[in-house]
Amino acid sequence: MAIDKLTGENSTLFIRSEQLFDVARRKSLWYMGFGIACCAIEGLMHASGPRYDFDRMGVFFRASPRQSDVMIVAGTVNWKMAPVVKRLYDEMPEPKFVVAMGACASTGGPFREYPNVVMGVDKVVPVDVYIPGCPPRPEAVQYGFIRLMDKIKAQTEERLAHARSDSH
Amino acid sequence: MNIWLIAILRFLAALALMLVNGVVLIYMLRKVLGRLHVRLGPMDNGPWGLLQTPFDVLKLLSKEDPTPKAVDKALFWLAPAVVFVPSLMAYIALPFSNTWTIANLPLGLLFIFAVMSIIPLGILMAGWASNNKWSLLGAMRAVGAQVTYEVPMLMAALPVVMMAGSLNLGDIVNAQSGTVLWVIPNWYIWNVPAFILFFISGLIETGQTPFDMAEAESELVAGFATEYSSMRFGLLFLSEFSNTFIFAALLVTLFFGGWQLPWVPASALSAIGFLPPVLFVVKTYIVIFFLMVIRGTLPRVRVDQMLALGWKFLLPSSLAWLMVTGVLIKVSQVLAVGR
Amino acid sequence: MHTPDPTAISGALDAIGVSAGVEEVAKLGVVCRVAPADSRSTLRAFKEGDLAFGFLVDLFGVDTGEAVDVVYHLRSFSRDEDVYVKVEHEYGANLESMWDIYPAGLMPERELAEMFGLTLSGHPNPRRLLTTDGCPPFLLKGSEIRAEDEVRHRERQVVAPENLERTVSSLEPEQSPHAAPAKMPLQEGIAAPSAVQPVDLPAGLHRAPTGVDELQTERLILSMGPQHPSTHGVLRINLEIDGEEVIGSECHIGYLHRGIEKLAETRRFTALGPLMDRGDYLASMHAELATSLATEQLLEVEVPRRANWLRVLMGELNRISSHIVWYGPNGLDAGSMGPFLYVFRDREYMLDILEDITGGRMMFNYMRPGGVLRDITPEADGKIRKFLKFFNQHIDENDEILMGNEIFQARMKDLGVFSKEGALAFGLTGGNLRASGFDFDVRRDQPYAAYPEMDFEVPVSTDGDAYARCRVRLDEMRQSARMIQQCIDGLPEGDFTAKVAKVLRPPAGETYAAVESPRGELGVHLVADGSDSPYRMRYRPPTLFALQAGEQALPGTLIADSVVLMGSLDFVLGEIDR
Amino acid sequence: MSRIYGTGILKSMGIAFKNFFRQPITLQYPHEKMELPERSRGAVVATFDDEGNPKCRACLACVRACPDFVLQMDLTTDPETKAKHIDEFTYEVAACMFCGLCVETCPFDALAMSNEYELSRTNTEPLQYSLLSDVAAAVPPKRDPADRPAPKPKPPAKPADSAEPQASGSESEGADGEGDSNA
Repeated sequence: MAIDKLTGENSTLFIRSEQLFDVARRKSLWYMGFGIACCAIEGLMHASGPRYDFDRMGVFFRASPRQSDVMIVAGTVNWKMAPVVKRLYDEMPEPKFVVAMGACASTGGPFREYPNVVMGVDKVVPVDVYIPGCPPRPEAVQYGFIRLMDKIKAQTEERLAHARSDSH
Repeated sequence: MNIWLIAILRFLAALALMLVNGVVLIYMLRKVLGRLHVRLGPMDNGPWGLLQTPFDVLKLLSKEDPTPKAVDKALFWLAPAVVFVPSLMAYIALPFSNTWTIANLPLGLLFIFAVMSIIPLGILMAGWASNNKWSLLGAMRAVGAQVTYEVPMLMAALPVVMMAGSLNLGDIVNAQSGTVLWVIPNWYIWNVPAFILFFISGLIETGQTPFDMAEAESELVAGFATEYSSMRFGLLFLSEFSNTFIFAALLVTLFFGGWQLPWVPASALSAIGFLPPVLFVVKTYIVIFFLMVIRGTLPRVRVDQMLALGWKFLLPSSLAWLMVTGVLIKVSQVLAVGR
Repeated sequence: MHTPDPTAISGALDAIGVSAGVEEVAKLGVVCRVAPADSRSTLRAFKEGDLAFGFLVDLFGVDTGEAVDVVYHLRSFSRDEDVYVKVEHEYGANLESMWDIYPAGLMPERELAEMFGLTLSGHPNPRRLLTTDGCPPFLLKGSEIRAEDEVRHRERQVVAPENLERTVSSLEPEQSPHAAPAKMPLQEGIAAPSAVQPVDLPAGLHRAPTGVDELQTERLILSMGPQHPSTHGVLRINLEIDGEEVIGSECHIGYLHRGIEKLAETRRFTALGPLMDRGDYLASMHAELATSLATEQLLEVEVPRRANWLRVLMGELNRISSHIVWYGPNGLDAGSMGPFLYVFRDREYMLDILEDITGGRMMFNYMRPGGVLRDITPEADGKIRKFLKFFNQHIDENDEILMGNEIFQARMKDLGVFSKEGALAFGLTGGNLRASGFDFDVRRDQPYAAYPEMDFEVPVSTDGDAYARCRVRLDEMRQSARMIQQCIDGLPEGDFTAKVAKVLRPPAGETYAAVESPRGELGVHLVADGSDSPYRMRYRPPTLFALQAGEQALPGTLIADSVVLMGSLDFVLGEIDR
Repeated sequence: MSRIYGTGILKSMGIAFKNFFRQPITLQYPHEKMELPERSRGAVVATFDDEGNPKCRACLACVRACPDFVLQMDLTTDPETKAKHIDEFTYEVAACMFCGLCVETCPFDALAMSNEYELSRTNTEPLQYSLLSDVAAAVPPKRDPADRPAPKPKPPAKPADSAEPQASGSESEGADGEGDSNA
């Protein structure tokens, strides 16, 4: 961030601003719905539907990968789809996260015996949170997002602890 | 204080007004759309989700801003500015009250239309420079729509100017004071065809549903803003909302009597210094609320249907209505002189 | 469904000098075996001759150990008869394309050639349909699936970079994947939307001088790719556009090919249910019902009356929830967010009911050969009555908010018009066919479960455009609500499942069972060899035929239209790619 | 048009406006949780009898019934007493499709579907966990010979050719009666 050029790596201003940006990063996760199969109906449509309403948590649907922070892989990834997943992941701007939603995206699920299916999307892109379920309930997806928010917080804390330890 | 300092202070006031407006409008949109769709809208971040938009803006600030390799760098970098600055400049002429305008321009209305016509240029630059088929299509649509509807929008505003007798927005508002037949406020909304024509062409001009072809999520991925990320996308997003505010403010000024309350004499209002601007903004937000109800319900019109609507219906009828109003005013003047 | 008499068929075939073995197979119907050389003349005789089998229900392959049996399942609606023409091809032989006789076979032929290692000739677009280069023919008995220890130790799988660059090349290699979309042969006959026709100029004005018309505009190949907000799943449409107008279109599918048919050959008969759920994941109840019906026909198990009534009740609940997931996003494609959320509000209550009875929200595993898994709970009974009360009020509201809206009508009216012949030629079934004026509904014409005891009308419209398809499906939702009311009131007593063994081993045989799923006739062609898993299970996807009809209807529309047209055909990629 | 052109649009906006005043049905998930119906299928859990030891008799019926190899049991059988000791009964939750087939085929009700759906894990946590680890398998209760049911009367001699479908004959097969495992 430009701020650390001004005030050096471990000044309180840098740490405070990093914490502020971390809270902002957690509280406004825009997801690029990558609805492949049945999980898309449950995880993207119902979760942003009237009863479970992702908008409450600041999670918002953006169609283009350029404007999204989280990629929800909702469905089975097979060999024809893997290059598309990889390319979309590369197109997303940097603080990006991947949520592997459902059994098929986490480990290949009910179709992992078939040679054309990739056994888990973590073979193609680094995954942050796995959500078991086939399809997981919308609450399970929201619980997955809460776990993702905690993970982002933990990452920033660990980075700042590293910065603080340098300063002493 | 010398002239330069005042100019900078007024500019900062306009910028602050625009940013605050953008933040409040984005929050209001998500809340109104939520309530319209039987759900809650932002709740978890801050009390009733009030901190949601600040968090969004902060996140957009902190995101990486990739410039794709195959992009025309200069235009790609300049486009958000060319879209953002005109909608900022349009704030200058808005009549918050007799004394509270940032600059009381004698040709306020003309200035706003002139400034608003630069935006399609910015959108074209954004769409074409990002070397993406989707944004090219979005940009072509936006230019096709907004250039077409400059003319009917202006023609629909002219009857009001003729009735008020001046292009200065402050005078237009003052001309609407008083009441007709003791009960009905003397607003220009009663000139209903002008209102309808102005409203429809204004919707197309600012890219509101049902005419949001430029940024049609369901067809062109994210319209002309497909390749933009982080704060550049923030600028485009913000300018779209400030266009809505300007359009609603114009509606209120031209047809709903600016900062005046229906049965309260203007002098009593301006006695309390800060009341007129507050009234003006509240009335604009009520109009924006109705725009949001439209945004949450109506489907999108196809591009060729919209252009057909523009050239075959809006333009001829707004010209015809301009003539009819002229005749009516002449007739009423002759009657007034006769009595 | 009567069975055609074999003597008439063998007589007609002898008339044209084709030696065919016509026999009556138990539980299936009349099978006519023909040599590959005269398969074309046989099919032409079946279609144009007095036999009048004008409808290709399905076209698929069965690997019989020493050769590939290509099965043409034909149907004559006038006489309500089915016939199966089986043509035996050697491994790796050449499959001659019959698209000029039955255009419905355009995509199934490509899939069959690719899955059974045959080469395709005479086809306008002989490309791989579902898999990428380097994939072996999966449905042959020889090709292996992953063994148990490879599946259990996931970390051993390593993704080689070249695996990520697999292309989809043609079955004849020279056509590059990024070439312009192949010209579909049947553009003219199918769709002529008037919206884009050059309007006739008023009198006195004549067209601009000819020089202006030869305006050379550069064509753009736009890939409405697997990740697009409104392709309803992972469908890639390669559009060739001139400005906003679509000139050529080609659908690339296979991004969700999970090998349901191949995995079914290793699953037990009870485990087929969960596998078939994930095919058409919006109407899983119907997919399960089709498999159970096929297994019951083989086992000759008699399903008790209460189980049949429960099957109708759950099927109709699932039909409404499936139409809802079509109606919401179709409104979203046209641009209006409102109806999408109002309609999903009703779907939330339906999923509560389904979860209360079956335990799952979308994947039920509820219908078993012999009946259903569990009985209806009293709370579910109360919930259904409460749901019906406000659903009837909401359905009129949701109908009015979108269908009554002039903008939506202007967007949907005379878009993607299918004539009755065009729809039949392309093998459309269900709502898409009834919107084009042909009144065929599996629930009424080939009744199964308790539908004979239900009283319901089948909505039909005649103008065949996108608006008619929406109108037909909305009326279907109202009919389903009526049927649910009848089911709840008249649920008969009795047990909810027949006595069936834990591990089913149906006797060797072959059968076909069809069900009216929300998207059309969903059929399961089951070949059993006496072991506890099916020898071959063919899953007839009604939406594959809708997709190829949509692909033909796209040229001539605008981009905004193409999105809404494909939405109105209501297809689900899980079922198309299987 | 039977109605004037614009009324459809105004009517649809009226309906939307009516919905504006309806009570939103949102369930604020982390704060309010929906209580699920009793049959709802969540994660698979082992069941225990009242003394607290598992009902599972390590008969591997569930491991064979699961179509996706989600369950895995490592057994050690004591050669002379034939007593089975379950070392590790791992359940790969991220691959399970929650279909309930294992719970149905288990003859001793040793498995059950809980209503647990909050199973998300970050990439540092393992995707499978063990249901039962290092515990003795339950032993079938000793049946004293007295109350063994009288042997069923021999069914009358069936005509030789009626190939009575094998399926409808044996429905109460015990778990060990299963023949080949189709893995």
